[in-house]
Amino acid sequence: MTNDSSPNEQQLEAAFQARIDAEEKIEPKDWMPERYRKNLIRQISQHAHSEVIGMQPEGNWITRAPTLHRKAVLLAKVQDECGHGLYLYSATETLGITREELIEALHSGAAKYASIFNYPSLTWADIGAIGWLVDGAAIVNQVSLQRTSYGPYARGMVRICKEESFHQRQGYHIMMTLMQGSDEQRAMAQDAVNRFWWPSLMMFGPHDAESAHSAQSMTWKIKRQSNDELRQKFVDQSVEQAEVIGLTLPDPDLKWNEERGHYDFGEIDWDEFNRVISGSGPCNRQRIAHHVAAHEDGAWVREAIAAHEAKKQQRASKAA
Amino acid sequence: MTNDSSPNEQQLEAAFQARIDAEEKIEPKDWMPERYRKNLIRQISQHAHSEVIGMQPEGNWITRAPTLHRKAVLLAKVQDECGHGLYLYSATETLGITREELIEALHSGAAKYASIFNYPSLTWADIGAIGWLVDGAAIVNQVSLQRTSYGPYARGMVRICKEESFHQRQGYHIMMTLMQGSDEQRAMAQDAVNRFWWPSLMMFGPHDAESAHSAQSMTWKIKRQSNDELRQKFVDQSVEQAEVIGLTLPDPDLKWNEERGHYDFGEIDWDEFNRVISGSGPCNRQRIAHHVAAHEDGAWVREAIAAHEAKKQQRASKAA
Amino acid sequence: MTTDLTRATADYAVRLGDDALILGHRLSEWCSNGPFLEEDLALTNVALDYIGRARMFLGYGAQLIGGDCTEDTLAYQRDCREFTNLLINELPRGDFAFTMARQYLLDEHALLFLEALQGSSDAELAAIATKAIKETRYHLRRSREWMLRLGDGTEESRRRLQQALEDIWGYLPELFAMDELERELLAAGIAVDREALEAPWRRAVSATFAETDVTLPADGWRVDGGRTGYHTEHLGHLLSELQFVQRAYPGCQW
Amino acid sequence: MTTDLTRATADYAVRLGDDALILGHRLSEWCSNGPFLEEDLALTNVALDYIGRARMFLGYGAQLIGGDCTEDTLAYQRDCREFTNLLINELPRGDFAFTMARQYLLDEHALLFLEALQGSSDAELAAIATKAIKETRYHLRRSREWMLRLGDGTEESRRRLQQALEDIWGYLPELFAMDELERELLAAGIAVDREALEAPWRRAVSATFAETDVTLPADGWRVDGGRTGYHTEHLGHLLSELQFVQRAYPGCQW
Repeated sequence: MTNDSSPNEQQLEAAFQARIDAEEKIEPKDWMPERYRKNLIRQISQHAHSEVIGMQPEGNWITRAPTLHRKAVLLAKVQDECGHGLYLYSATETLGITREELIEALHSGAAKYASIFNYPSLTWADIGAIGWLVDGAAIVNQVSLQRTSYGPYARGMVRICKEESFHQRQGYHIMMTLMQGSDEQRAMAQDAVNRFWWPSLMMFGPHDAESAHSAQSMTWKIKRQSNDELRQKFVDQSVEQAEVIGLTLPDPDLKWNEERGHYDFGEIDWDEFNRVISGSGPCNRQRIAHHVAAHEDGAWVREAIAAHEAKKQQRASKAA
Repeated sequence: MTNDSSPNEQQLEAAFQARIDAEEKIEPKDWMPERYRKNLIRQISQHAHSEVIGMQPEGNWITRAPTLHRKAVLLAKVQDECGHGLYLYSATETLGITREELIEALHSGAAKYASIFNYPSLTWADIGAIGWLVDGAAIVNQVSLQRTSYGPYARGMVRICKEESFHQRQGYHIMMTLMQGSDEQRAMAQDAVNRFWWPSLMMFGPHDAESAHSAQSMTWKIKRQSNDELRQKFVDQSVEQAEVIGLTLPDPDLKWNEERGHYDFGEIDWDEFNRVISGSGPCNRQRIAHHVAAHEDGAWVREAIAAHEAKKQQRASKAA
Repeated sequence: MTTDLTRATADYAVRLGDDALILGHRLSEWCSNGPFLEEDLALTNVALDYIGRARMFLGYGAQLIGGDCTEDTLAYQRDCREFTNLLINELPRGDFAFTMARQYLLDEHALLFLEALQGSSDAELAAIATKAIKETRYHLRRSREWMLRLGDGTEESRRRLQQALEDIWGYLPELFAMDELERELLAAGIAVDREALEAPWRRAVSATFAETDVTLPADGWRVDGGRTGYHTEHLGHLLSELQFVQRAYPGCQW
Repeated sequence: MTTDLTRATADYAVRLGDDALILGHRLSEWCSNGPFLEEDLALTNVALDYIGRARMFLGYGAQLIGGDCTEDTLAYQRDCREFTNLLINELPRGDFAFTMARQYLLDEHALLFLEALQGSSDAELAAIATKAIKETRYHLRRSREWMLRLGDGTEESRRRLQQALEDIWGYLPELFAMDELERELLAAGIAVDREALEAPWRRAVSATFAETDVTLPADGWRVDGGRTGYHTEHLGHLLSELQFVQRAYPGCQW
């Protein structure tokens, strides 16, 4: 892969890898291989876009949250996600790309976001399931990324993890309350788990053997644990959480494997995974169309700010 | 008033008045005084605009009608009103004015519509009250106008009256059903009557003595009965209808006057009447803004039709 | 009929009722919002026809279900996950091009579907089809004319119509999909074979758009789920509106 | 407090709670719809603050009303005619200029109102005011800055802001109107004298817009009714959304 690099570049890359191996953090001004930079932009911006697009299925229930307390908690949660999005866009921008370019890539489909957000939030229980399972899966991944090699990203993850674990507890609490409620509420909770369980497992990506970016990312310590390792961790913790409140995870193959010290679980429907990734998820088009529409509706506002700032500077320089 | 008319015009006007006095109908191609024409345009277009703007408060409940039967009936009713609007615009156009000019006058405020539609429809009972009282008042007026001197208008009224009396019965039936229902439903019905009673009385316009257009309109038989006569007729019929289903009309002065053979009733709040007419009704701005927005949103559709028609003609003439 | 077949027929009638109710609702949202008054009248008329169909289908479903089930308990007391309309019917009304493009594509389908349903061995379903088909022919004439107008009109109308088709396309396969319930009812001579409608539908639609400057989208993305209650996020909002009065004042007559 | 005064104070707290709840709802509709992400964050933050205020005021009102009344029964189980928020709060969010213009005009009012409410002889209301005022200062700094940005920005932003002011203007007098309830509570040292807020409010608002190219509308049309439950047609639709879950599944814990 480095055949076409100059000798100098080869030395730089060796030194770079040595720093990585020594668990040093790479900072924005440090030299880095172009592919490391590209890979990071892809990964961090995908993470940022996921926070932003994730506001849609959750925002869908803000106006219908069933109590004022739940409404406030959900608003605060979405606000946090908004903040994570900003934080991660900033981290991406340290790699030499602008917000506008990132948004263009989202709109054109060049950049991805977590495919889980292509599923609709159909009932209030979905807000519980998203908090419990989707944030739960995200945290497993993010905890691992707190030790990622790129400094701004690693520091972002530390901050984000704190808030996400709070969100996960809130989601779990919604599910618990529903499971203690009426028959209809319990059915609603179970239905949400039935719909969100498998897509949550898909959040960790393809099996290690099929993962396109994994090997290099592991070497560069952009990723610290493999997809399958992280997925297993998530399954193990979720099974116990589900049992406590009486939810059944929709997988007949799920059972404790004494030997492995982990839960075995069924095979993921990779056809569905690929179908959703490639645009036939229930909400793919809706999510992007919504973001595009809001962005276009806001164009005049952004122009107004720019014009105002320019006028202010002009006035200031005149006065000076 | 005819001082500045030429002798010829004076003769024409005398002949015209003679025809009116003989109960002949004036038709579009007949000679008519300019002020008769203007007056008719004002009155018929106001009537047309009222049908159209009246779609808004009723349309506001189509998506929320409490049963499928009621929804269908309400849809059919609004459809009728739409039809009346079309019919009346056509009648107005026979007087030499275009639909586009009529709509412009509505948007600019030069043309009026029935002020009752500046009140909001806040509950389902309002749909009952509008049908019973507002359509009820409209019919009293329209029955009288079946004998108006302008042919197209008179014929329009005959047709419209049939449908309106159907609407009034439907509205009354909604109120009756509510009054036979729960305490909350009865309170909802009474509340609607409390809000719509006085504005319904205002629909007949100022007292005869204060009515700007009345005297000339009576002579020309554009109007056939005075505002106060029609209002009295409406009060008399409504009192009895209210009693049957147990509704209280919100007027402490309402009582049978043996001598007059009519119900006495309290004084209308003409301040409110004038306030609403002059733009401070609860919904004036909303109604016009809604109509303007729909009209502007539809501009590209109207342009598409025009372009398609032009292309079709072009193709036809090429082929010929 | 066996109990199972009765229950399946009831579910089938409810599906068709849900389709009509939800589309009728979307059409009714145009009231006072049309591009000109004639079109307000026409759209209200189509909405009314669909609400009428909903009443016939849901009423029949309720009758088969029995107990205290009525057209109104079906319409007003089920939540999103229990509604079984096809997704295309619940999509927001969009602009006029979107509404008319959806209507045209559905009208072509409805004509074929109702023609077939007239041959149902279930006399009630056949009778409803016969009542509905006349109006559908009228709707189709109108919506087809709009495809020609918009597809041939201005650059803007063409662009909007093209965009509408792109946005709708992936929701169409659901119109032609059979599931276990409908296959069972088809075998019993009750249900329509949706798969058989696709070829004639494509021919009709292609013929119409061939008269315009609009290009039919290629098949690609597709979304379904309506029949299993797996809806878009739009339906919940629609129902909160549709059901408000009944939900806020339960147990009343209206 | 006498029973009458307690009930009046409860009504007053509910009014203020309704104001906050309905405005918070409108603001929350911006979630994922802002012109850029920072603004999504900011608007969500303001929405959250208003929902927080709603909980404090409605919670206090519920406590005074007693029985099984809670902040949630007040928010979720009253229909349109029982809500007592001022009309300005329920107007649809409109474009960004409308939302920010309303917010600025309300922020200036809220600052004055809460400063006065801090002096209420009702300790609970005074305490809520103290909690809310800090956030209001922050909101005001932000919304005022937006008036300068939009009013000085582009021709389009100026036009939109001007239009927003025209559309809002007639709903403002209600902010300064006292009715019998509030006069009685003012006499008891509990309520704020709204009439006294108008002059300082006008000074502040005039000063802000003097820095822009926007002209304050002349006083003319005016609409009120919120305090007596005489609302715009918009509120009913808002409530059908807000209350759906509680209405559809009554008697549950969430």
